[in-house]
Amino acid sequence: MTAGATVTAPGSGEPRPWTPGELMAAELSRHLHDGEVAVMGTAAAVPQAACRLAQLTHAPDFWYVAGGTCGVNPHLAPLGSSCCDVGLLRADTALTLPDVVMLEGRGDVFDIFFAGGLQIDAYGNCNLAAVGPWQQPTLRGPGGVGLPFLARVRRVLLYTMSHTPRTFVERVDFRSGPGFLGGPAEWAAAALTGGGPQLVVTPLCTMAFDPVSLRMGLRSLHPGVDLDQVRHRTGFELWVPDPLPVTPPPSAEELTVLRQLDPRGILGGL
Amino acid sequence: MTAGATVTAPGSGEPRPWTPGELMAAELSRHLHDGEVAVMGTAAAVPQAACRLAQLTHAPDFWYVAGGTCGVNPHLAPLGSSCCDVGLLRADTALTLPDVVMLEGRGDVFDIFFAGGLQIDAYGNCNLAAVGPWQQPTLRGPGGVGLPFLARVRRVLLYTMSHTPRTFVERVDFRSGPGFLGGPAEWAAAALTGGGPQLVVTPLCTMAFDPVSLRMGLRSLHPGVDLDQVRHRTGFELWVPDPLPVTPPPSAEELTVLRQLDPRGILGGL
Amino acid sequence: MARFLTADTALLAVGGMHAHNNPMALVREVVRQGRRVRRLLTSPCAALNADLLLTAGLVDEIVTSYVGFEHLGLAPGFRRAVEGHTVRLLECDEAALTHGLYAGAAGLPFIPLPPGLEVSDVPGINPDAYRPVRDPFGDRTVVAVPPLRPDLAFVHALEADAAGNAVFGGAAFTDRLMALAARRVVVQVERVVPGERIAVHPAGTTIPGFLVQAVVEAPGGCHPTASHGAYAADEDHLREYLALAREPEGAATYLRRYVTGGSEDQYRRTVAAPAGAFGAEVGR
Amino acid sequence: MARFLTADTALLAVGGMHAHNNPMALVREVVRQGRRVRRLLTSPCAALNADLLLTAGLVDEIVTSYVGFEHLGLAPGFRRAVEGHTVRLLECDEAALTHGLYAGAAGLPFIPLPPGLEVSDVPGINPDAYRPVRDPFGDRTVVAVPPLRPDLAFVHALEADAAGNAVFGGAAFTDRLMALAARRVVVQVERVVPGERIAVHPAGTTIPGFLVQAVVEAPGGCHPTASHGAYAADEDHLREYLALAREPEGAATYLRRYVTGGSEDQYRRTVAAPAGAFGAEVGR
Repeated sequence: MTAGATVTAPGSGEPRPWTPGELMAAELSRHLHDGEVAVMGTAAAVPQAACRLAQLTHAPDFWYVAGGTCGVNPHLAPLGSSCCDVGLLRADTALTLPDVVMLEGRGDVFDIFFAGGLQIDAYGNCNLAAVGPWQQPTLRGPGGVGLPFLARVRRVLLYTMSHTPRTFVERVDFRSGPGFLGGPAEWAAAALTGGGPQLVVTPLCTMAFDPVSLRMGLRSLHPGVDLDQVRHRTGFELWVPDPLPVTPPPSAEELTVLRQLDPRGILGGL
Repeated sequence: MTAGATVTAPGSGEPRPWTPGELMAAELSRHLHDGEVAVMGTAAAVPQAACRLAQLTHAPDFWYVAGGTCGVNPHLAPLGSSCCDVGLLRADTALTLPDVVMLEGRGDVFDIFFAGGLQIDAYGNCNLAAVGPWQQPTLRGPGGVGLPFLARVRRVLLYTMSHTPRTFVERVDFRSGPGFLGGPAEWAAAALTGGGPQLVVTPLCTMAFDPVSLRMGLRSLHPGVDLDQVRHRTGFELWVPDPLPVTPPPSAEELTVLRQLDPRGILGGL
Repeated sequence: MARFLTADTALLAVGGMHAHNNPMALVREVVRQGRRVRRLLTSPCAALNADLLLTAGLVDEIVTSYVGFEHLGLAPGFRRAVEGHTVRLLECDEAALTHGLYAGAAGLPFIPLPPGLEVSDVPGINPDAYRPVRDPFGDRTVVAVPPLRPDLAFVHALEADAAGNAVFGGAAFTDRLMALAARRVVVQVERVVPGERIAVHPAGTTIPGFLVQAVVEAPGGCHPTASHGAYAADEDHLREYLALAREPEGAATYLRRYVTGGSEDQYRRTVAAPAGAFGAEVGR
Repeated sequence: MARFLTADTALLAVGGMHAHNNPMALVREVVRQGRRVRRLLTSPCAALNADLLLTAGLVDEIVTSYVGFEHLGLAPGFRRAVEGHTVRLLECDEAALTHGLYAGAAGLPFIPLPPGLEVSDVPGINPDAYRPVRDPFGDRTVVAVPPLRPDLAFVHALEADAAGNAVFGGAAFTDRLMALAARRVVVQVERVVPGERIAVHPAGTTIPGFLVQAVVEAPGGCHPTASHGAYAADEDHLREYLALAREPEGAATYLRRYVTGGSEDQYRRTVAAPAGAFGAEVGR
């Protein structure tokens, strides 16, 4: 992909192009609304930045909890790499981790859960446990932590830095976190209280789910990305809308805010 | 009863006789040992004073948790009347009330639970709920709060300021907190992990439980109290050891410590 | 109040423990507006928060493990209502209330109690709440209680910011858990403060604003109970209540004199403030 | 160590979450002494605390929901042990671990999970831990997990006093709950301080000393992970570990160079201190 909009680096006069991590944070932030409450877990620099960006631009009354340390509305002063940084307690207030685990189970507190996985399948199920059979894995992943709670949240926003056929598979080898399960029939039978996955943001594109088939398809291509590239790097057939929009690049305002939050350039290093 | 040992009130030169509350605190404190952990609930000025007295005299490594506020080893600076006083957080450290409720259930944390009741029966069962049938009470009490946890503590120390036939009954009308239940057969069948009641301290005497019959009897009479008086004011037959000792009055050291803890004279007003 | 304590409020929870941190400004407003409480849930030890509603005859059912005034005496409203069968008492123990709130906050379908608690007489008189369940990890039957999910919780905190982030001034009792379990939370505070002041408090002492529907600034609003970090209980006033509320006429006198006869602002100026409910900080 | 990690320690819990507050001084000592861990329990997200024990081949079984290094990569010891079947993995989710610790601390016989969690594949591969139970309050079957009662917990805190009262310097993660649930607790701290310093911390941030068997003063003892309130993670060292531990010879090199080749005192002087694990305070 090619980087599009630029912003002037403070004190240098040189414009710096936006990075995939910055675009993804900006794109996710546009889907966050006033009054909503989001939670996220491990390796969550992108959704943390997205949440804070939303608060500082269009959604001042949006809330987010950085699971792990459990700061509520961390000020990201500055953005860090780990969800357990003590700096996440520089925040409006704080919960404890057992509190957050409780509230994830309540099912009517958190509107949004940001999630990802080693594998994400066509129905938005996530796998962080094992590639290959669980008993005989070819790759043992770290484990799914709180991903089963995806069953109880209003909407799941998926993100990954890895848009490859190894990540985007027809069916996950292990279901750590539920998407639309095996499709419409199984999804209806499960009668979960959660709303399921809504969006998938990668360095290449933004994807969504068809309301009938519940399968993943394209919502927009990021600037400079072409459709064949995405098809080539996705392990299942994606539906494609016509016309197929281009994801708006980060605006100058978005980039300015993101770079204030992220002076270490963590989003650039992803 | 007559007050025995005296202590010189600071700054006055006048000796003040000990009060029943002070005697009870001193007597209870003698049954508290280094390494033990005690918990107590509502209206607990006497056991709080007993615990702090033990720490400041013979048992510096004794621990106590003042349930309600849940200070750990409150400094009683000074002793208050309510178990929920904010001053109980002037302490070595603090827990939360949900923590204490958890640990009461663990069953291997608290060695001692101080308890009492509107009624206490011959087997040490306590009633704080209702005098008369629960459905048609002649006196509705406040309720038993955490008294069911008596089933899970190593030893229960009972205390009451009211030694009357209305308090000490053959059988409680409602079992808020278990003593030895209906006696040896029921006690054995219940196979509780707790050790049951061990001691009962009142303004008149100290009582204990027979290891075979599990019924309450006399351990010692407080100074100046005679046996008939106790029998008259107890609603069931007490066993009586021979010889029947006299409870040692508070020593000068005990009284000095108690009065430093209790400058408001709460123990004197009970 | 009309916005919060609506007709579909099946379960109202009131925070505070003994005569401490009772959200009395909110409770008095319920009495002034004469709103019925279909089911009232208390902390393990309720005091005036529940008793005033009972004295006013506004409670259909109460879920509690204790209503009383500790060293000051029995609860006159509770006694009269239970002994006279004008309230339905759903008596619980502390474990059922606390673990029930945990289950409510965590979305658990039910929660079993530690073995041994079933030997008290409480489960037997409340079979709707205490039910046997097979322990799937042991060859035994244990007793379980349902989750407690208040539709509305009234909780007192010392301070909150404009976004609803609230902080306790001393013990949080079960009030914090109550706020985590309730569908809607109204927090009564001594004062609204800038957010920076809330931000310094550690995890475990605060309620996050996203759980809070409304913050009501009510200085002295716990009077005559204590407000941790602000003022002690007014025991003279509590004794006056206990003396008056013992008889129906006295109870009517108390309600007229201190609750229904004037607004909460008047109460604040004429009762709470002269009693010293502002100013003096107590505790750590 | 011999006094605490005894042969009858069926379940050892290690605190810390991701590369933060891992009680590494205690974990390294287990490795130095070559003590086997029959069953290891971690917080919802383990890192070097578990991976070093796995790299050293000392763990028979592990109960966890995650072992990894977050943004730094996968856990080499965990991968090799699980893929090579040298450890038995009892995989759980965060809810089972956290509610399981709650049940352990509270003496609950078991604890049911929120409905819906059973659609993940986790319960199916761990049927010993996830069992169906009839909801006595609803016409349905739900999934329950057992209480977690560690025989011994290793937890890091910032400071403790001589009586064992300990205080966290930032987030307590599930470590505080772990300490409440464990039969015995050993707390590793940056420094032992006078009791007055502990006494000012509010409820909810401390572990009371009566739960603590021993306090081990280990400045820099979390290195290379972060110690909240004291120092940040040493990511260069963690990357060196990840690079070396990928292959068995590298793993042996790491263990010899940093663990078994010298005492914890030497590690402190030659590895932790030069990396800046003392002095700089970070965080709020």
